[in-house]
Amino acid sequence: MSMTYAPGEPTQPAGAPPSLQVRLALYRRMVELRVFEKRVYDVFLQGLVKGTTHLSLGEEAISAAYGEAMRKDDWTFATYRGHAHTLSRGVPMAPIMAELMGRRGGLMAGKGGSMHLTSVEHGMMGSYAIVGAHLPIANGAALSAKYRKSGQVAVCFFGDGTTNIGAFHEALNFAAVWKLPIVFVCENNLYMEYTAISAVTAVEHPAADRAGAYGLERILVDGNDADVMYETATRTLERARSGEGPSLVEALTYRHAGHSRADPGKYRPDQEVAEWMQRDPIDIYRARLLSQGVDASVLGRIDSDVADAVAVATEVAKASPPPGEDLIMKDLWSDGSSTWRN
Amino acid sequence: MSMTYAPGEPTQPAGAPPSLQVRLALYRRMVELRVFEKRVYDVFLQGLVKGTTHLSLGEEAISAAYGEAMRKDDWTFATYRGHAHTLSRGVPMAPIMAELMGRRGGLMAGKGGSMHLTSVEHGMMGSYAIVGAHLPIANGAALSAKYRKSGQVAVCFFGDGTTNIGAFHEALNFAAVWKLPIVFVCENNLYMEYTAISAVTAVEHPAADRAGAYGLERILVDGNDADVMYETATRTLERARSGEGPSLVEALTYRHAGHSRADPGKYRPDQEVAEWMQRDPIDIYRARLLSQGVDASVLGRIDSDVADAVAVATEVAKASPPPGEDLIMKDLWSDGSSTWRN
Amino acid sequence: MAELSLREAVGRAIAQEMRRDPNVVFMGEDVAAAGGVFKSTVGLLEEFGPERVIDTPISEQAILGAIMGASMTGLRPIAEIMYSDFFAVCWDLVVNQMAKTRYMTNGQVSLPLVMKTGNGGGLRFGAQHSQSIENWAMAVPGIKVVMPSTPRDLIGLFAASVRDDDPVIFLEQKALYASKGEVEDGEIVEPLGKAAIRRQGGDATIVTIGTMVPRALEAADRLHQEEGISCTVIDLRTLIPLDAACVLDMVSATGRLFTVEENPRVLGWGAEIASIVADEIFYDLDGPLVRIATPYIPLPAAGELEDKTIPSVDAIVETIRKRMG
Amino acid sequence: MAELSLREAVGRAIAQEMRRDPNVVFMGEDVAAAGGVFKSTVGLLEEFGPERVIDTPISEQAILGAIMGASMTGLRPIAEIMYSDFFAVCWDLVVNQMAKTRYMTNGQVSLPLVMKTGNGGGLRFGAQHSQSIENWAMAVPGIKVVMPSTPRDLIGLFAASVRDDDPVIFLEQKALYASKGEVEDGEIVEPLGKAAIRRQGGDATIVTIGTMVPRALEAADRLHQEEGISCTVIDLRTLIPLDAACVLDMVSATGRLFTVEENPRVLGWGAEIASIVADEIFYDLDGPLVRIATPYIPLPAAGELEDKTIPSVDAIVETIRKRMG
Ligand SMILES: Cc1ncc(C[n+]2csc(CCOP(=O)(O)OP(=O)(O)O)c2C)c(N)n1
Ligand SMILES: Cc1ncc(C[n+]2csc(CCOP(=O)(O)OP(=O)(O)O)c2C)c(N)n1
Ligand SMILES: [Mg+2]
Ligand SMILES: [Mg+2]
Repeated sequence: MSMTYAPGEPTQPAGAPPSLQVRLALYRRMVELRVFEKRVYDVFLQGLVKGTTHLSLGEEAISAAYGEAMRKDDWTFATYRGHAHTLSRGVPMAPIMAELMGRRGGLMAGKGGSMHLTSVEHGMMGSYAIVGAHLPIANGAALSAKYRKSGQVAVCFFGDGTTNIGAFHEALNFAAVWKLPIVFVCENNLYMEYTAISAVTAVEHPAADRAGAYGLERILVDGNDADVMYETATRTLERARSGEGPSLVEALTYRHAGHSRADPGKYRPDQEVAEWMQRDPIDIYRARLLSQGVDASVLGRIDSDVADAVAVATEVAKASPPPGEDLIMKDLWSDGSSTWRN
Repeated sequence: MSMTYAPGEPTQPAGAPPSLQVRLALYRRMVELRVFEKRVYDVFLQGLVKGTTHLSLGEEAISAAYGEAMRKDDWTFATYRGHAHTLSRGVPMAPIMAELMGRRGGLMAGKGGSMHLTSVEHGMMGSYAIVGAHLPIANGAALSAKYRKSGQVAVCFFGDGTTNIGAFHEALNFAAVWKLPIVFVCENNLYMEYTAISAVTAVEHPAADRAGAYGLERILVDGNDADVMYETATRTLERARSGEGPSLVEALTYRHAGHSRADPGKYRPDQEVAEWMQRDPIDIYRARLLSQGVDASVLGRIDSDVADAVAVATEVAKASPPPGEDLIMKDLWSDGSSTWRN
Repeated sequence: MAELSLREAVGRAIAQEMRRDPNVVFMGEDVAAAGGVFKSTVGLLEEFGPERVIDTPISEQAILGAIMGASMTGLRPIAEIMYSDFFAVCWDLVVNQMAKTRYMTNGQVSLPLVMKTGNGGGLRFGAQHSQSIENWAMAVPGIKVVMPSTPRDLIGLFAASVRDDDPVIFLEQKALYASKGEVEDGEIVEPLGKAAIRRQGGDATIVTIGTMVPRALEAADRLHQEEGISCTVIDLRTLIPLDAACVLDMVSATGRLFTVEENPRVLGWGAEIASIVADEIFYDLDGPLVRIATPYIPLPAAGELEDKTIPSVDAIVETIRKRMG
Repeated sequence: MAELSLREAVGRAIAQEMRRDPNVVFMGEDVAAAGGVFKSTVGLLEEFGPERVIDTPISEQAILGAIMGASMTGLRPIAEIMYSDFFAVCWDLVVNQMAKTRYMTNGQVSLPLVMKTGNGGGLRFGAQHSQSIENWAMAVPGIKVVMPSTPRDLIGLFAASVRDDDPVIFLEQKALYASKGEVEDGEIVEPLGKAAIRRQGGDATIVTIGTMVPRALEAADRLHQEEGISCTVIDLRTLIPLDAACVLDMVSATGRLFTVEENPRVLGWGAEIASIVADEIFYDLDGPLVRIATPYIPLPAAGELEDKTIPSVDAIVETIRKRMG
């Protein structure tokens, strides 16, 4: 495995590969994320998605692996780039698509929008659009799990650019001091929005090279290898659950598309893009499964199932009505109102 | 040299000792800081200082050494605990004392108070009372020096507790990326206000153990040894001035008094206090100078000069009138007014 | 019945709620072992232990994040932000996260949490340790804003804040920590959103809160004795929810409104009150609406200056006398 | 003479000042190589080089600290905070440091700096990327607050902001980036603190700013045509300094005040205006002072909801018609 951005960098070795059942689930989830987000792009081009959207195309292995390895009552905290993380917790596709389209059937009835996907019943505790803010918040969930001895773990996803904001530092120290059951997963896709992380960061690996500042192990893994990611997920979740405290994982990856819907991603060298397209996590995984004896028809069946499901979800979303004015003044407060005076 | 809080921790070795002239200047400055601050405590007990004050008793070697080693046009950025750093830049005693007493003759005419000592003409660019805020600000001065190729260096002092706030992290990364001419000096006195830094920090040495997170050298020195501090100051200032970028220094020290005027400091173990009182930077330095052949009368003369100067400054401050209401609405804006509407 | 200082009331209020509900935890800088820099939380660590009473690093974002995440997942946490000025370093957690999350998620997330803090001037602490941030908080939809003026109110409003399912900023006026008041034994709970009419009078209505309440009352007494001007004094107690009905009733009755505000004048809460009154009961008014507030400057440190900056009894009397004349 | 969009005006404004003064530097996230996320700073890196046009990490505190320290020591820096909502993560630098340092140091320190930012809603970006923070800024003594509504004003007010020796928050309304206007060639400088009377009428005065200016003008036209109600429309252009004299003159003349505000109602700037008017020209008023503002909620994301939340032309017409009736 060669990664031009970090020649010779060791990545964490994967242990024994996961079971076939898990591997097929990982494959299915990655395909689901891929096909879903491609469809999001299509409906955006059709003018059905306003505002902004941030795709995880190319980064699917990370959220898929954690989603598969987490316990049902564990918690996910994600960013504005959160479709993948939401789907990975088993949230159905239709309400996500409807949310992006600003419909009443949306996950938050259109009130939150693409950057704030949340489904508490699935442990998807929110997508946060201020860089860094959710790291301290995820700590709070972990603190509550620890206090209540519930065995739950919080998993908090963020990008490379997020490692340079103050909240990152405060959250990592806080989690380490109290040995909180939390896993911080840095999806290092080499770019903030349009600026290379290397241009604005004092160390090469913005998360891994800073783990020591919080007394944590340096964990740098190949984020495009679903088996490596699953092993990493299992190990870090286990560590958190057993009371040994937080982990900070840096997973190397790349986004196939621009930062957000408005961005063609032209600031990236062609050569770099081409190399990373070769390292597509789904292509790699499909090839591996086939080479290890999984029948092509099994994968083909998954592919077509997912395609159907995405098509259905899209139609359901499209059929959902606009949210309706009655929602505007609702649910600021826990009594359902937004009354601030009598 | 033994330090119970960190058994066996190596500190940076001192190079050749500074010249006798420098050493006498260091001695004089440390005595000045000591006697001045003891007098501040006296006048506080007399009810002449309202609000709060934060003494550096026991921590004098650090600011004295940097003050001595800095160029006249270098800049100091300090905290609410800034009397020592202000005096170390050659700011006269009387206006500082008058500021603490809230008098018109105060360094800021009583408008700032003890936590905001500033004397731009002496390169004392401010004392900041929000933990961490001045680290990014000091970067800005360094950026300006670099842009104007002026050769100036910014020196930014702060405490151990400050290493856990977000601004610390952002400032260190920013300085390192642009190789700014700045020295960050962490005065590790083992406590925030009343809480031991070890109780709330994921690493043993809150600054030194994090230098690597910004690609910087680990520098841990004995902050109670004026020669070590002077050598550290010279070396880090030189590095900054020659374009090699920032340094992060952790100087181990201890405050003899409480955090602020209201605090008797009872949360610290008696044994720890006693050990550190044995390591008084001024006692150590006096003994060293005497043992190396400096005549006792030379030091005695300095002691009595300083005592006289502090006494005079105190009387000058006491004789200064209250600030006068005419100042209240002045100098919010650069036109001297505070007019926000017509 | 006991006479308590506002400082003592803080400790009693927290203990009352922690005894009642094991899901209440409390964290902040120096709040546990040292009992707080204002010595208002002494004894809590001893009673409730280090899992419920937590000393934190100087990491205000981490603190507010921790209580937010904890409140989303079953706890009812309380955090202390030592001085209210420090909210500036963690304001994102308040205004972008806590205030908006319930609304954005279409009601999926509840955030039963309290942020207590030492607020206001008068102690010669200078511009960065003396601010009145009630106006910052009030301007952000989604945060309740509470500011008691008596020890009894402090306990009752604190209890209501802890039991409330929404995020609350609870402002303890530093200048009142030493002030005393009678407090009955037993549990005390006071509803949020109900102003207290501290004094009745027919000529003008003074609307105020916090540290300015005792000053307004003293000013009202003097105006009565010295000038024969008789004022109603309303202690708002909470800014969000705002007891606008009480204000509108009293101003309708008296025809005149004066607000007495510690916060700097520009966009102080009095502006909102004035704009409500000027819209809704315009035709009941007998004269100008007048705001008495700290001027548009940071607070100076020296006592002589600070005392001329925050509204004093003299300044209140003087302004009302002149404007009623 | 050229027709420019507000977005294009931003680039021209920065270039005008950078050409004039070598001490002007500019930094922010993605502003240099990429030309800004709003594509408003394209070409600046090429013209002025990487020492003057700087891409920063996602470290808003470091960015504002850098411009503050640089401005204390001889530069006149400009920073971009991408979306105004992000001020919440670096608010300390604004409110506790920049706003107070000159005053606290008895005038020793000057801070000639500009913080430019994309402000306001209308783009379906949801609650954390759509806020109107002019009210946050206005409430803090020591920060000038500028919000142009036309491309020409943007250039002129930006130049004045850069040349001003005090810290300025410069609010670019995202919803207006695509709007166009005529701009003459050559240097443009417009003073801070002077409102523009965009339309004259005798029945009521509408006071507004930013994105609401074109809406208020359209509403005024419709009110005139449809109802025969003739309105003066004031574009404040800057909130600090505030051209209160212009407001007082016009409201005195018309007897009625309506404010049209994008910020959420509670403690929006309109409250301050109303409180000034209700105090200083009470006896010139013919009826209630009315504020038209976004309600007390975070902004919802869906277009249908957002459009019913921020004051629309319809809502302005409707409210004024009803309240003048
Ligand atoms: C505090 C803050 N600053 C800036 C932004 C604008 N912004 C949104 S995403 C982004 C880049 C984040 O990069 P990274 O953390 O690497 O995540 P990625 O988008 O690559 O997944 C920026 C600068 C923001 N949302 N919040
Ligand atoms: C943001 C912020 N949080 C909290 C405080 C209150 N406070 C003032 S000094 C201090 C302790 C600082 O400790 P350290 O950095 O070690 O400096 P020392 O006082 O020991 O010199 C604290 C918590 C503050 N001023 N600012
Ligand atoms: Mg990234
Ligand atoms: Mg310390």
